[in-house]
Amino acid sequence: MNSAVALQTTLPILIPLISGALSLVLWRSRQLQRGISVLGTGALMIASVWLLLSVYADGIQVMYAGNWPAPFGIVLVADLLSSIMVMLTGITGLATAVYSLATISKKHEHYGYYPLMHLLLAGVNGAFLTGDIFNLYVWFEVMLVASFALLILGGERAQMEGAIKYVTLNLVSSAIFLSAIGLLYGLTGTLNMADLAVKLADHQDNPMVQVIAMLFLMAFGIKAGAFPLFFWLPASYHTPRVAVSSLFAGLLTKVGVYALFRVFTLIFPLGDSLTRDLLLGMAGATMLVGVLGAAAQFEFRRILSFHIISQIGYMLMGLALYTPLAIIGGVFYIIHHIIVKSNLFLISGLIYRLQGSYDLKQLGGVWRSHPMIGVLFLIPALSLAGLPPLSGFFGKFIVIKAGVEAQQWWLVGVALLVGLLTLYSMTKIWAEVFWKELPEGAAAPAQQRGGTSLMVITIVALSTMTVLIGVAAEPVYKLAEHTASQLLDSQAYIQSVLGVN
Amino acid sequence: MLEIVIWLSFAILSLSLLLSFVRLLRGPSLPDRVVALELMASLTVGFIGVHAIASQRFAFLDVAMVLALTAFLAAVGFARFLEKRGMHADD
Amino acid sequence: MGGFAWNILLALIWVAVSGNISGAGLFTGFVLGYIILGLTLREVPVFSAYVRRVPKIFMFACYFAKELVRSNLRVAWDVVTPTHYMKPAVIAVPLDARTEGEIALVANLISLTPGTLSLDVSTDRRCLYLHVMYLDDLEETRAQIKQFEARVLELLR
Amino acid sequence: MTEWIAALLLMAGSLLMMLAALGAVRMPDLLMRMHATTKAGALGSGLIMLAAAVFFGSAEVWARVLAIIAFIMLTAPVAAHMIGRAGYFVGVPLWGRILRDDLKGRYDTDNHSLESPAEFNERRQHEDRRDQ
Amino acid sequence: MLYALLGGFGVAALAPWLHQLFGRHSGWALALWPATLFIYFASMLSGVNDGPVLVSHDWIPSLGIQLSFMVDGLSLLFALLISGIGVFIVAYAGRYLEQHQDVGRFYAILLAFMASMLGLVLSDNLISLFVFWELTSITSYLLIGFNHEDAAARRSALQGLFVTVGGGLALMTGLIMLAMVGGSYELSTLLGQGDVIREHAWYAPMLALILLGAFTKSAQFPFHFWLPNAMAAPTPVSAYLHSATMVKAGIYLLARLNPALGGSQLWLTVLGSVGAITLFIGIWLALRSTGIKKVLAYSTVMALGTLTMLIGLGTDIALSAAMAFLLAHSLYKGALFMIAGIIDHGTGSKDLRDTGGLFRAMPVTAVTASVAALSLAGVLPMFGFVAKELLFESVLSSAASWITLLVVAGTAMTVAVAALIGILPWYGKTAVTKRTPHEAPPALLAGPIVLATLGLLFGLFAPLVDERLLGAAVSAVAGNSVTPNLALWHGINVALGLSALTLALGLCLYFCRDQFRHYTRFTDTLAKAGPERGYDASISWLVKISAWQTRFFQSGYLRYYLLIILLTFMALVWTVMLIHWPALSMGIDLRGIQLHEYALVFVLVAAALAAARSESRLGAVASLGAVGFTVALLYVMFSAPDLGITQVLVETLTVILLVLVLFRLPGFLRLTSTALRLRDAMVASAVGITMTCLLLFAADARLYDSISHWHVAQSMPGGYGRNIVNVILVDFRALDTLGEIFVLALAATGVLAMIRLRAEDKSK
Amino acid sequence: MNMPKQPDSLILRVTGHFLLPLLIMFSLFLLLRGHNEPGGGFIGGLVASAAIALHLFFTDVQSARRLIWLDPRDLLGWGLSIAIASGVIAMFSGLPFLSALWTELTVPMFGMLKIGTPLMFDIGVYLVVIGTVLNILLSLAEAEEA
Amino acid sequence: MSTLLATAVGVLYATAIYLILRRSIVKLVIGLVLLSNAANLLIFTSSGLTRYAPPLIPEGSDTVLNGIVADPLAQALILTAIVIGFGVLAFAVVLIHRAYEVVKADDMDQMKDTDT
Ligand code: NA
Ligand code: NA
Repeated sequence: MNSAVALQTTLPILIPLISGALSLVLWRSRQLQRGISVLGTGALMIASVWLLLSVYADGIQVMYAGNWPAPFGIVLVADLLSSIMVMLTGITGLATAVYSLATISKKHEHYGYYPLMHLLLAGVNGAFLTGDIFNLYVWFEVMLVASFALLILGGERAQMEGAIKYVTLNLVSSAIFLSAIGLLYGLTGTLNMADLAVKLADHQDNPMVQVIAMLFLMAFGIKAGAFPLFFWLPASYHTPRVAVSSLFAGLLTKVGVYALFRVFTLIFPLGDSLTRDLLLGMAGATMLVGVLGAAAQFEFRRILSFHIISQIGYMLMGLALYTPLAIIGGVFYIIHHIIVKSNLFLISGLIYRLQGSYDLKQLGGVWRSHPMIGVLFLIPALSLAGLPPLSGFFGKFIVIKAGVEAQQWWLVGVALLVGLLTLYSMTKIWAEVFWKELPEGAAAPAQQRGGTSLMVITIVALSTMTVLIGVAAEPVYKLAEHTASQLLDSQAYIQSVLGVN
Repeated sequence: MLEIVIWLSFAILSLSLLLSFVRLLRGPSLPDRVVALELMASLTVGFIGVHAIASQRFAFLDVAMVLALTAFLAAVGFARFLEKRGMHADD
Repeated sequence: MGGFAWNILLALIWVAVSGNISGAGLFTGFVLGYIILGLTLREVPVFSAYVRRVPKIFMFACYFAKELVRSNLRVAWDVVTPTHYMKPAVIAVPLDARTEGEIALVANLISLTPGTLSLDVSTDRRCLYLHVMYLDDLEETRAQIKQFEARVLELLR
Repeated sequence: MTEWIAALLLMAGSLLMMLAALGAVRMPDLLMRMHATTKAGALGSGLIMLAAAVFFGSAEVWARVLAIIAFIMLTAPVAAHMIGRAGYFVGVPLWGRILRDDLKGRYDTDNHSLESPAEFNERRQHEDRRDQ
Repeated sequence: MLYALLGGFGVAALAPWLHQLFGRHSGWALALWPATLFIYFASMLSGVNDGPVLVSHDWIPSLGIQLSFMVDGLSLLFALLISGIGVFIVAYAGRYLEQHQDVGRFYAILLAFMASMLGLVLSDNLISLFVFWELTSITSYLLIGFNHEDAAARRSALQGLFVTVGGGLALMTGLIMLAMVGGSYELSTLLGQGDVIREHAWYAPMLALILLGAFTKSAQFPFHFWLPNAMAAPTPVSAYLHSATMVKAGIYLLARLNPALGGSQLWLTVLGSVGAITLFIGIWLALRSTGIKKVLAYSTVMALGTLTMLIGLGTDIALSAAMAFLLAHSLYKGALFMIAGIIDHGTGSKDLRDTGGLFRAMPVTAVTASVAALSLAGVLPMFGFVAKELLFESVLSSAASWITLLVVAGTAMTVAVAALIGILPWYGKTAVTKRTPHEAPPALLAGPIVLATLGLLFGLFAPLVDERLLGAAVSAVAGNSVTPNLALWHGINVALGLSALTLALGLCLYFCRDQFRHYTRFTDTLAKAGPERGYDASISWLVKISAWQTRFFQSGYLRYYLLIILLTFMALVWTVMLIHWPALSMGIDLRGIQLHEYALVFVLVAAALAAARSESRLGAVASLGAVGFTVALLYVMFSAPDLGITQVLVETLTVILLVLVLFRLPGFLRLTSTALRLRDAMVASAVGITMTCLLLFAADARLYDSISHWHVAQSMPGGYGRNIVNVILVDFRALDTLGEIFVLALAATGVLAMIRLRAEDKSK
Repeated sequence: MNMPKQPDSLILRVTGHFLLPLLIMFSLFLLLRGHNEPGGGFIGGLVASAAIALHLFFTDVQSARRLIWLDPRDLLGWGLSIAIASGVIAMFSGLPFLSALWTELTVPMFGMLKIGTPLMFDIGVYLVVIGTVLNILLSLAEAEEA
Repeated sequence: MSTLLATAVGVLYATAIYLILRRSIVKLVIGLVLLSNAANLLIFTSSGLTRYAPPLIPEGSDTVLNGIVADPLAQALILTAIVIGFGVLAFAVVLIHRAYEVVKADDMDQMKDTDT
């Protein structure tokens, strides 16, 4: 095995692990931890770009942990989907790290904010890169426990209440996942995903195989926040520090989505199965219920949280339609969504800093006082609603085009309606926060702290990406296209992992 | 002959396990349940011993070793906090 | 404990010399070391005390085992038969043991003998509170316990 | 021969465990249940371990078994003491036919100190004098 | 071409700075940009009859999305209108909004809007057309809501956005379908595929979707309600949106796609009837209104209806009429809106009833208004007359008689409306106004004067306009070469007669306007119950439904979440299992089970049940301990010593942990009713049974042996260890273990944060 | 400080003092032999944690903290670092992450020993487990005492 | 035997689910412990049960094990799962402890204000 390949596939996990471990070692020094947080996430981003570039150039990269052959040891597999997700993690991680410098309080820094953040990233990247189903469970848990801890950092009542639901429902999901792994292992005697794909290729009709597919659908559906399994998300996402919300919003549900994409292209390819029909229904319902949930809200982050759900629906739609174009759309949508959603949360934090509230009724007048923030909000907000020429438009366009091609009319209708309703929510925020005058007796902003410019820089960077993904959609599309063809051709994946035999 | 004895031992230990479980269920006080739990730990040591003989693999004795050394901690913990906090209405 | 440490050292040297790194090797080394200590260093007080104590410990173990069996049988009888013959009581027994180690050892060994259970030691460490199952006669029970304590202390001093 | 000894030890140990369990069920109060479980339980499991040692016969197993027995002998009385004491002090009801209770009233729950009989009597006298 | 468009966005972005640079002259300075564009487009006029000019740039070639542009008669007509009127609007805005604090921002949005509009009409690619289409919606949203402290302005802006974007989404789908059917996203290609497209099975749905987009944008009935509400915008915006741009986008699209989609009976019926109804309703409502801008806005609705109807009729003459009417309308409507702004600016009045006799104070404005109104009324020799003649001719020749009737009635009412605007404020008794009326400055007057004058000149030189501009446009709409033959005088014919008739009727109506208003009051109630009510109702229903569904799904009760998840779980699993029921068999095997194994399992089960049923917290913990020990024993019994040890240790520590924590918590209370407990018990049992069934089925369905034989074989030679489990943990699958210790460290960090932060808070 | 301290138990304290080193030694024993017999980093770490839990029961948090002269948080950090380092070492020789490197060591008295990075890894695991349990137990107990 | 264990696993799942459906957060946590045990036993059962053959190579026989051996891979997985479960549980226990301190009630119904 080429050691450069091994290195670049390992780094996206290793860097945050090392950063996390070092931050724990240096827990006494806040300053060093801050330094590590930016350096570590910066290095992570560079490493992830390196990985993506080489996967794009040289195809699927495989790292055999411990130098043990597949399927006996654990492999890390970087195909395009994985490396795209890893790169998005790098971007979100760096953005969050920079933003955190300005927003995270000293006591939270003292009690492990940075190690938690790094290890969340490690868990997320581990989940994206691993080629082993049980190892996926392990990374899921790393990510989950990190998110548990980040969620309660602050100790407020709402955080506790949210965290209990979040923890319980996610543990139920983990239990289902673990049970599914147990049954699958009993059935096939292997854990390596490529090996599973090979062994199950001729057994897709086996009822137990299909039942296990359902278990995976459940487990990942919960993590992804799909209907009717999403309850943990709106219960908790608006409660933590905003940098944390942003990180969660960008990455956590996407790990579930990623897992669905991976499992249902590689191990249980969808085809014309019952699973596919279910997933189609799930996608539509997820979009609709999420967006309607948002319409009822009057709190900045709650609106955004419900929109995560509805947007997950589009990604699921991409997977469920299961045509090359649809998968392209799903991948494109994921890329777009991670950046946009993180950014919107960051903006909510910026406005919180200015006006001291997340409640739309307590906010107002930002368009007059800070027009640039208005522009910075409009970009991701309109992108989220799928308006051109921003990134979200193309995501939606591709998915809907795929829907039209597949003649899934009702799903296309739902997707369109959901776009409109998303716009409704975004304009609600716009009208209330930016246009409306600041109401009498609104909440006072907290004591001014430095670093607002860091927050703005982060937001500008992410907004620029949103614009760029829209304006220069061709390379992103090409990337998504390659990704989709890789996903639909599991032979290449299997070949890369298991070798010629 | 040994096989029969092993079988008998298992049977007796099983019965003992059931009995101690009855105490665990019936309580009535928390210390009673803790005593029952302690006994179950002892019984587990016994089970492991018999199993080691039955399987002719003494590696299982290691489980008993750890159990013998640490199982009492649970009881001590219970006792410690009972003393500190007193009994609750529902214990 | 100097004697015991020497004995262990001898055992280790035996293991090293013999090249037999195993439980059996160590055991052999230990026994050999003990005999050598007993033969060669009789005159040194530390070692002679150690050498003399080992048989005592053995004797005590036998005594203890006998007690264990005897009183277990009594409890067994009570448990198995339908009638309860117990005469339980919580009694205080004055302690001769002085150091904490002595007290703890006495108390634990008492607990291990059926029919008696050490509940607690008074804060001034002069008295041990026991739960006894068969208080036939208070003074006799106390005497038995004092005798037991004396045997334990004999080992330690 | 070893098999016989092992069988014998096994039976004895098992029966003792049975005794402990029966005691746990049948004895009328917490402290008396503990008499059964602690002693019979420790001895029973110890005997079963000895059976194993005899059965395997190797020094390795003997070392393990002796360690296990030592551990049991070390820990069982401590646990018994802790539970018994806690049970007593939190007021687990004792069997109605208890003959005497020297501990009664000698435990100060505020600073967790336990008087010896001598101290107790001294305090009693002191209080009596004060009352007069 | 691309630079002309992107430059617009660039200038828009720079506008706030340019505004600061030029101060109060920024209006004229920024007007230079549309002026430049106008000249640029005008220079293309000469070549317009030589066929379309195509320019293409790659955008997303893989998706067929290009930044490609087509300049033909139609797009050039629109481009000229947009840039030409834009010049005056920008200049006008500079003066009109002089005092406004956000005027820099206003320029930015206005110029961005202009650029989007130009992009829309010049795009050759359906998707880039759609992109610009949506951009006009967004920018007009910002323009309509420009006075955003006003709740009504916010509401109107949202309404406009919601209706147009909603339609836009339908349009997108329609365009996707169109491209799929026609095999290209390029209009230049698609326009030649009319036959293929009209024959396709998707024609009707595709048409419906595209029309939905066009109708919403162009305020056709029943979507006409948003347009008058959009008057909340500052007057320059209204002038621009209503004269040349936004609302004409839908018309542009219909005209543009006519060669591809038009000509069918469906097209004729839908466009004809919707257009005619819109025409009539628009002018009816205009006549019923008294607000100056409102009157103008409803008359715009009428114009849009007319245009739609004409495109629907689709004959050469109808298309000629459409283009002529479009041009005429742009000129007079732009002028009149700006004049409305001047009245507002000069007098503070927004209502016709508050005005009168303004001629004395502002004679230039008055004359300009009258000239523009003449064109609106379609009086000889205005260009409006030319257009009206063509309108009558086309209706007479090809439309159903009820449409003709509506058109005649509508035209008559238009005359009355023109009189309302052109006569009422200026002549007669002088009304008392809020401000002392004064003549408007040149920046405000320039636009109206030029546009009104053009209305006159184009009428006088109609053939020239025909030859230079409209001919090419009509040909583009028709898809083949058409000579509209525009002329001021067509001789005495039915159309002229109708013209005279409507003029007379209209003047009567004007003079009897109070009676008319009085007798037609009843329609107000109808209007109130109209589509705007529908819009409001659907928004409030949306809020209600979403509140209800959120309460239903996101109830806050963890156990309902769990119940839903568990029921879903069982539904999924059992669906699959029942479908395959015959193929499933349970691997039940009770042979060889030893007595003590039964006992262990029994105790395990009983202890679990006891933990669930326990009335005491620590009793439950003790039962948990019993579960732990039995599980550990089972691990030992089935050859897993490491698991046994770990289980024992973890169990002990768990119990210690629980004890440590639980002593702080209160005792169990019976919180739920027996019925609920029963329900939960049933669900729980069902899940348990499901899992058991899964295990039993799986036991019988084993497909392959485990790969673990490799680990067994490699443990010594590869991992140098005799404890295979440990070798797996620290070597073969060390990555798992690595992740797992991080889980532990994370849990510890989280716990520490929870406890210490609390402690710090307490100490404060 | 007016809160009652936990009741002292001489029996528990003395026996505990005796058991403590025994448990620690036993945990090391389990750690080191884990590669060949039941045991390993986890099991060893859990036993060591149990030892300190025992210490907690017969003394107080302060002295339990003193017992492990490092802050438990350091144990976490160092344990993780050691585990990672054991995997990274191989990468310097161009081998993939977590590849085992073994060396044969001749120690007087013990003869030939095979020492490898997996053992180092297991030591990391051991430390993390101790760090975790201690962090949780001690801070909970602290909250209890506060 | 796997049939018997499958039944036990079912009961464990059932009791775990029943407990986490309660309003009491304490019961919730106890349910989570049972759930983790249930999943572990499920893997254990599913991967096949073997008596008397631990995956330990006896000292001296430095070669491959002969005959049937219990599946070491499944055991390693379960061990990992047990430890992860322990970590998560420790967190959950402290979480309910804190939640109780903040909310002052052992009742999930008092913790539903964050959602809507
Ligand atoms: Na390795
Ligand atoms: Na592990």
